[in-house]
Amino acid sequence: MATASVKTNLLGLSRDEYKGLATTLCAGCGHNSITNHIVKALYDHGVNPYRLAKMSGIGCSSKATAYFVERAHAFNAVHGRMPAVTTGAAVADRDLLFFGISGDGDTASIGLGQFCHLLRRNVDCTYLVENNGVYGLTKGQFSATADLGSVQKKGAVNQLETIDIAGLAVQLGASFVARSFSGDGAQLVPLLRAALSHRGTAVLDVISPCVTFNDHDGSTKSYQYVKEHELILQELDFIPSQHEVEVNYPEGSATEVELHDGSHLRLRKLGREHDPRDRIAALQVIDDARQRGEVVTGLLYVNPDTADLCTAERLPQTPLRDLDEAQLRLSPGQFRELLEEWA
Amino acid sequence: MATASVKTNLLGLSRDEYKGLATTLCAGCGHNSITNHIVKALYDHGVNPYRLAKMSGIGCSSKATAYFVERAHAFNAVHGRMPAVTTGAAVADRDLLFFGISGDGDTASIGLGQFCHLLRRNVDCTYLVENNGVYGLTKGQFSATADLGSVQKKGAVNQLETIDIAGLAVQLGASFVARSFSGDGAQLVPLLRAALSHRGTAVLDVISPCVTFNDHDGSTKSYQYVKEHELILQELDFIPSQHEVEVNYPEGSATEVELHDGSHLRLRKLGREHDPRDRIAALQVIDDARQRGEVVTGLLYVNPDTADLCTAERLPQTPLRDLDEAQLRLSPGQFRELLEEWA
Amino acid sequence: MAEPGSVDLNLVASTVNGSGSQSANLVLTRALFAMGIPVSPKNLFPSNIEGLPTWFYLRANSAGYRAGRRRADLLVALDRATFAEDVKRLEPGGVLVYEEAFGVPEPGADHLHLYPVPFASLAKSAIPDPDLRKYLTNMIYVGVVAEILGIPDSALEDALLHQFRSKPNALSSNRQAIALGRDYFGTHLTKTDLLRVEPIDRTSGKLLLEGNQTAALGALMAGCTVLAWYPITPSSSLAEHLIGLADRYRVDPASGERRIATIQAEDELAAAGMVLGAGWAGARSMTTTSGPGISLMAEFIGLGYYAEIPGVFVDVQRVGPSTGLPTRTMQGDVSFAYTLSHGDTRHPVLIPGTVLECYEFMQWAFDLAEQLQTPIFVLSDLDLGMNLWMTDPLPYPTTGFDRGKVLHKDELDQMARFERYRDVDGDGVAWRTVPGTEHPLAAYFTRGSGHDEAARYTESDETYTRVIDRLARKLESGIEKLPPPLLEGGSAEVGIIAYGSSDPAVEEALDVLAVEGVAADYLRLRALPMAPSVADFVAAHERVYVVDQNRDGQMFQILQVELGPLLAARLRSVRHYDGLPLFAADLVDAIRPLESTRVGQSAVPLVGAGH
Amino acid sequence: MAEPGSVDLNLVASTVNGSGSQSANLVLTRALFAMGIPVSPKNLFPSNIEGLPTWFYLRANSAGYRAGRRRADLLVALDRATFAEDVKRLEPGGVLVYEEAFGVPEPGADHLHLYPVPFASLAKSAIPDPDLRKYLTNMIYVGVVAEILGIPDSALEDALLHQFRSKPNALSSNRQAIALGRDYFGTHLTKTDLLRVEPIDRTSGKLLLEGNQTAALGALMAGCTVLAWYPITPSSSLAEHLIGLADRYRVDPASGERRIATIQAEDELAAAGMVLGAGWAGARSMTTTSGPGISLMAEFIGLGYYAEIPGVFVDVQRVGPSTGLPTRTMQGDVSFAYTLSHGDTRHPVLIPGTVLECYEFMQWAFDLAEQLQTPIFVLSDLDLGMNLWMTDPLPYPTTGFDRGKVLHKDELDQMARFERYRDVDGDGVAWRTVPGTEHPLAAYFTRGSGHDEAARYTESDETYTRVIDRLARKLESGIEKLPPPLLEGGSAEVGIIAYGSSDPAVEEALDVLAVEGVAADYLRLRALPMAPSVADFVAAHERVYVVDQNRDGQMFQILQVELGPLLAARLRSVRHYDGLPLFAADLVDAIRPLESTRVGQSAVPLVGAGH
Ligand SMILES: Cc1ncc(C[n+]2csc(CCOP(=O)(O)OP(=O)(O)O)c2C)c(N)n1
Ligand SMILES: Cc1ncc(C[n+]2csc(CCOP(=O)(O)OP(=O)(O)O)c2C)c(N)n1
Ligand code: SF4
Ligand code: SF4
Ligand SMILES: [Mg+2]
Ligand SMILES: [Mg+2]
Repeated sequence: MATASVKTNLLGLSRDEYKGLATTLCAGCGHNSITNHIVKALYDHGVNPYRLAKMSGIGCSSKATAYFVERAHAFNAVHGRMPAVTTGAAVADRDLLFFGISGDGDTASIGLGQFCHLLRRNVDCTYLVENNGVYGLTKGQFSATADLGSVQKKGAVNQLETIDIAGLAVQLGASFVARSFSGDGAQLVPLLRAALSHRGTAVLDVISPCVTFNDHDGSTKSYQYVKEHELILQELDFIPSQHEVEVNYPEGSATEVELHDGSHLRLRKLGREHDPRDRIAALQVIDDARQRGEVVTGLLYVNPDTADLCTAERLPQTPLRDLDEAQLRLSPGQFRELLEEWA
Repeated sequence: MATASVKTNLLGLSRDEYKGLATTLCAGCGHNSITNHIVKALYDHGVNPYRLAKMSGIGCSSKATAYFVERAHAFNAVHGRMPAVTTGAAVADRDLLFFGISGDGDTASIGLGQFCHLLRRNVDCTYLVENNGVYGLTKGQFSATADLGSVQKKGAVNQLETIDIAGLAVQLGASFVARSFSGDGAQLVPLLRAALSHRGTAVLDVISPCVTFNDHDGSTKSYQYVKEHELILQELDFIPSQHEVEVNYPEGSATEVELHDGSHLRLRKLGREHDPRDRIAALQVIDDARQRGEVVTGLLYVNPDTADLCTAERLPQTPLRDLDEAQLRLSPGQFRELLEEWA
Repeated sequence: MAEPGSVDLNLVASTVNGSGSQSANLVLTRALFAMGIPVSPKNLFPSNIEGLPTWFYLRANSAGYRAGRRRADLLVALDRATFAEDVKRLEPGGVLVYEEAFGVPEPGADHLHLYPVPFASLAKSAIPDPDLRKYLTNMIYVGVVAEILGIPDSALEDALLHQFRSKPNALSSNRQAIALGRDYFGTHLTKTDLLRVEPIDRTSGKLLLEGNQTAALGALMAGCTVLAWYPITPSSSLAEHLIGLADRYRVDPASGERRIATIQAEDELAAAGMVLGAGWAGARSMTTTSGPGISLMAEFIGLGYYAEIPGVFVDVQRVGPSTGLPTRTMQGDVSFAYTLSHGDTRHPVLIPGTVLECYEFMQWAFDLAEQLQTPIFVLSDLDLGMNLWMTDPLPYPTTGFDRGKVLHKDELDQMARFERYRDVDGDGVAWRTVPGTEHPLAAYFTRGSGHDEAARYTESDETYTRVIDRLARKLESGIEKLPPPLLEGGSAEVGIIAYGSSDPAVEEALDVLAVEGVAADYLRLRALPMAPSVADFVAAHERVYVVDQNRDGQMFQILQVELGPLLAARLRSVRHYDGLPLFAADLVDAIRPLESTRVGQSAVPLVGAGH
Repeated sequence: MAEPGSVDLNLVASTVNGSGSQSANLVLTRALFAMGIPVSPKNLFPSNIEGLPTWFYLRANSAGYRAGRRRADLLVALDRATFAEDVKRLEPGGVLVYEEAFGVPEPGADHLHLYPVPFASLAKSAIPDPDLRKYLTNMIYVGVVAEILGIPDSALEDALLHQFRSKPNALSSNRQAIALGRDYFGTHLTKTDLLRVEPIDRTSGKLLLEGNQTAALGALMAGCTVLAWYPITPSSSLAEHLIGLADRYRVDPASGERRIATIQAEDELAAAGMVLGAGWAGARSMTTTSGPGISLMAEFIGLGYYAEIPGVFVDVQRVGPSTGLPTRTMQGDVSFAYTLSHGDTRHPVLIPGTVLECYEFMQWAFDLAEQLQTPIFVLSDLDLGMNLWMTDPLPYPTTGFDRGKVLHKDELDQMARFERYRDVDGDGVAWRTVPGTEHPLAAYFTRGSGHDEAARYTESDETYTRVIDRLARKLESGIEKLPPPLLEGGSAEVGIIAYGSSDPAVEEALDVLAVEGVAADYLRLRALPMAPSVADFVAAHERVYVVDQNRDGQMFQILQVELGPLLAARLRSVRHYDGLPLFAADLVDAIRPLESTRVGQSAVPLVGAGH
């Protein structure tokens, strides 16, 4: 049969089963490319659609959760408040795999406070920012990640310092911080899989050009600009531990990070050495690139050994919603005892 | 006459005229010591009480604006929202000298987003955080600056990473970031005067023990702890440019920063070299100290050459409120012209 | 159609958003306008940037009715996705212009006048560049419609010149596209319908303007010097219009100094705080937002109320709750805004009903904010704010700013003492100073916690009560300063109370009902709290229909409380809440049955979409 | 005092906060309680940590009246700052115990029984350690009062044992301090007053509990597994009680696992989001806050309403607007919470009136949230939540949790299709699934924007209206599930409607009015929207007084709207809003004149502090 020939992943699911509704975003929007990379990463990683929870805020970017894994629950929160909703859901059911998508306005403007506190709590989720430096859905105003001096389609010039989401995340002690570019699947897919394997908040700051309002000279988030200035910091070779894969990469110059699920992430240094376990080095490399007007991409920082919120709160493995009266109420004896104490 | 003998500053005002209402804070509260240092700094600096605007949020710390310069206007905003109110007031009248006092809960918990955006806009004000790691006014719950592992009076242990206000400010590109300790007037007063002279947002993260809820072992904000672990990074010698003062400090090992008002700030290095114009170095020194469980104090970073919000917005020197119909309305001619265009 | 030149045409063009159909729609609008025919265009657009269905409604009515109509006399169908549904929107015997490639519409369309046009292939052959082609295809429909309705080239030329005045080199290509459509119809199709427009003279001296545009000019003329805002549909364009005007009229050519601060805040909560900070410092400050922003401003509005800080808060309403339908219209925030924030609060609310009032009420609002020292709401909506409306020219202000009770150094010199919250004049409004006032008496402490007349902190029960009672008195005494209700007619048995963008539909409905024998008077509310004359109006009518564009009859409820039980008994609620602008027929259909069979229940939910 | 043992004593102790007077006050309270005398203590404390005036009100009433009284029979004055003012709070002929060093009180006090006591010097001589001394000085007053009232040592001993059960080594020093006071009075003063208490048996089996404490236990017994909160007076202690209980009863001794997540959020806005996230994921989640927090939650509550997400939102009300008086009580958030958020919204509101109901209603609320799939408000207040109240023991729950309409894998196996927002049962409540449900039909998309029955995004006018109408129906059909109003009496001409912490004052006022010849029936509202029986009650009474602890008569207004004009005409508004708890006299003084001279205006603002 035809179906017999359909390729499937280790869960026996075809790649199509990781697709979602047709996109309603602009043709050529960077967000659409990211969606495709997400589909591939989730498929390759063999994520169970039923355990996936797709979280987002409000914006063109936040619509993207509708465009992959239609069979997963999704929560489109209010603008900038996805972190709080995700935190609540994450403690309610630590079994779920939370995949959050936000925009730069959603994260760095209205949502900045919640974003910082999500990192502080190290909520176990992937937090992907589709970063285009503008408010796409409201037609192109600057966001807080718009670079100083970049020119808006309508002609206005941004007067304010940009907020570097990756740098901020590293400074706040996030346990996984990477940056990539929507057009660079070869880099983004492995980063996504590494994020999926990470326990704690994995921040992916993905430059994602808004072709309608931000893809013009002057914008430092446009295809042109990024392609010209992008600087590949590392390539990633991700080895899932489920099955051994022979890969022939040159030995020696490799830093190997062991993720909590036992899978290994091996980083190949390009051009210069970067140790992704060195916070200050990460800040330095971001800063240096910025000084040169470059965008540094790759895995900037990772600490596989942090406790996520559920661990810190010592929550049971059973989802809290599944606990019953016997597990949640005082026994009649305890109850009587307590009231006597209170008497 | 007796009055003749009263010492006055260059405005001819006595120090008493910089005092406020009697404090209603706990006896021994670090916040009270800070108030005294503020009084001295404003007096020494010769600040005009009528041009001073005292801003704050909500908390024991935020009450402090009532305890100095009674003749200055004050705005006690809602909890965590002093930055927005200050931003609005600052553009309305760039002639005013804004002095903001907040708490760690007010700034790093509920107010974190606004705090970050205040820095991003580089609003011209002094922003002093009276940092005690707890919510004093609501009786001692942990704030976001409570250190990992510190123990609450009620016995709970903080499970979360602390937010380092100074480090965060440096990372976000704040133009003036210093840290001090409420008990260290010798250091704080000069820092305050440097902040008053700085154009742009000057962040002062002042460790200020809460004697009632946080001054016990386990807390890293207590007098004991700080006194034991404090590490003086620099001493400050502040020279107002109004009149030359002979000071005999050893030459050579000094870094001199020129502030926008022409006054000079000379930093004396102690123990190690720190260049307060080097952002990464500032992050490094904060991080190093933290690693050693120490609190680093002093002027961590300063960039005297940034444009504050009013400059970036190219606002006139005249307070906006003083502009009249002639300056604000279209002329009848322009009006007619515009309507014709619209026709 | 009765007398010569009389027109009542409702055209609907169904296209895809982001395809540039906007300019085609505008050219058509302006062409009819140039012929002297009153027009009111409306865009029903999706909350999306490109590729989804969008509808353009164009009402051309020689009697000057400004409301839309639900059903189309002429439908231009260029979006295959909605073709079948759109055809159902046609009046029986209506005219259908459609992309030939869609094929003959479903059975049931045979009673229509069908004009299939091969837009795509026409464009393909004539316009090589694909982007330009996608865009110009819409212009072709303008030509077709012009030919059908008999719109002269002169009118189209006027429209084109206006539309492309800033990019003249786009003129010829658009002109050609229109010609293409005209010629195709002329050569390949024969007119079977009776639709026709003729030049009349009912638009001279009039303008076509958007409420957000006129409100922006109003703010500028009101001397607004601080705008703090956060982008949100449908209010963004108000801020952007104001910024555009400021760039042009508030910048000193010599120094480059800007006599206004326009701050894009990080969110609405911060925007509200900036407005209060600026108002406290004495500047005329405002923000503009929509429903979700109002929710986020709740805490700050309470501070503004209790600490008595001026500020103007514009809410260009859209469909709630929550994110709702961001690109549809509703009057859903009336009761929420009126008593926004926890505790006992109440805020003056101005409700413009025309683009002219959008301009006037912004100026009114800035005066009121400083007169009453409190946050003032201006409640507009998407229909009023984002659509073009025919209007008389905006008048140049005849008076200066009223800055309210502010004490300066020289006045303080004359005073023994100053107390910020002392009601010295008996109108509930105390005098204030601004920071920076060089006088020992000037300073006071502003706070949202308990305070006495001298602005000192207090928890005293007596003082708290005294202050909060004064705030209630202040608002009472302020009512006479608010825009009074407008009254039409006077002797009928039936009354209609409406507000805001319901006005056009009510005006038209009054005529229809009159023809049907139901005479009704009309009171248009323009502010809350309510003026005494509202009670008089209700007292003078047996049955009063209160028109709300929301589900819960919010104004109906407010009236019930403020009028008291006796008069409340005369009120009937008419509700429209499907996100579409209010149509006259919706009102007529709701009121007719109740008036024919004099059975007045107290609520008539009106599912607009239902018919 | 009539029959033997009958007591009606109102004691006021005026001290400085942070001085440890709390435990002295509690020992006195418990001692009277141990004598079998019903007590209701109230703290009037400042929004400050140390050094400001604080008052302790203790009503001891053998008839069981729980409301406070404004004036004191016995005043203990230990704060010089407020001495003069405090003396004015004494009933004529009252008893004044005061620090001798303050000197004889102002003229006007001569009609009082004066007992000067040198507290400071007594303490100084007896207690060397200064900190301990400051603290124990308060205990000395307990001894003095015990001697005056004739409280036996046995009762004091019971109280001491209860108070210091966790720190027994503090017992003796406190015991000595009390003895010190007793002895001083015995040896240096002679009793001239007639105040006296005798043991009766009216407290056996009763408990003294705070509303926040019983609400916390209610939440625990309701199976709350997620608490997200932000500290704010007067709601913090509810969260802290719950955390304390959880530490004790939700931790697995073996694994150390905690069967509840208690997250201190960064603010209330985030707390609300966490509650919705957890509710969406199927957990029983709650937050607790006060006015300012409610304002910050406005946007999320609208999302919860429109996306239909369960969650319990407790508002322990304090005095607004804005920061207001954080440590004073009010019912100021009723109308704001009821329709919180922009657009058309309406939320079930539970209003407990006793500490027992605080316990019960929390359990009720968690069931309702999941039954109706919407945010549920529980409106308590500072008076109810932070003061001790005498109550019957709390009953152990007799039923299990009602988790509402949730579909699991096995049920989905039986179904052809699942649509999240389809009203299959006709009660307006649709079925939901939770994320993690292993079934191809389970997933759906949750959003605050327009959606159809299948949870698909839509901007359709018809669909929008259908969904929003169902939400209104859902709430209607939910009314029968809410706590019904409680009715007392039934045949009188006059009715009183009150809610929440007004109950004790109303109960007492009813008796007083009855004695004065004004018979009145009493309906206590316990939830919104209102049950049909409220209309019946109003219909059955000529005049109905609606008691609000807020300035604007918020419940009075809601009743006007929900009852309709005919019944609304019978309503009169009685308002108390000075931040003090409601006293019976305030009601009697407000209603008496209206009933004697049958002139019923429709609003009787009642400046509590005024008399
Ligand atoms: C409270 C609130 N304020 C404003 C808006 C309007 N709004 C919708 S999306 C958006 C910004 C989106 O920008 P971003 O997050 O960068 O996403 P993008 O569209 O660029 O992908 C705004 C301001 C809203 N929905 N809610
Ligand atoms: C919106 C809001 N939430 C909560 C509170 C209650 N509250 C008052 S002060 C405070 C925290 C104060 O902590 P911090 O800022 O560190 O000041 P400190 O008292 O420690 O000096 C809180 C939570 C409030 N006033 N407003
Ligand atoms: S507007 Fe920009 S961000 Fe939004 S869909 Fe289009 S291209 Fe993407
Ligand atoms: S509680 Fe702590 S922070 Fe507040 S006044 Fe007392 S010592 Fe200071
Ligand atoms: Mg963006
Ligand atoms: Mg603090």
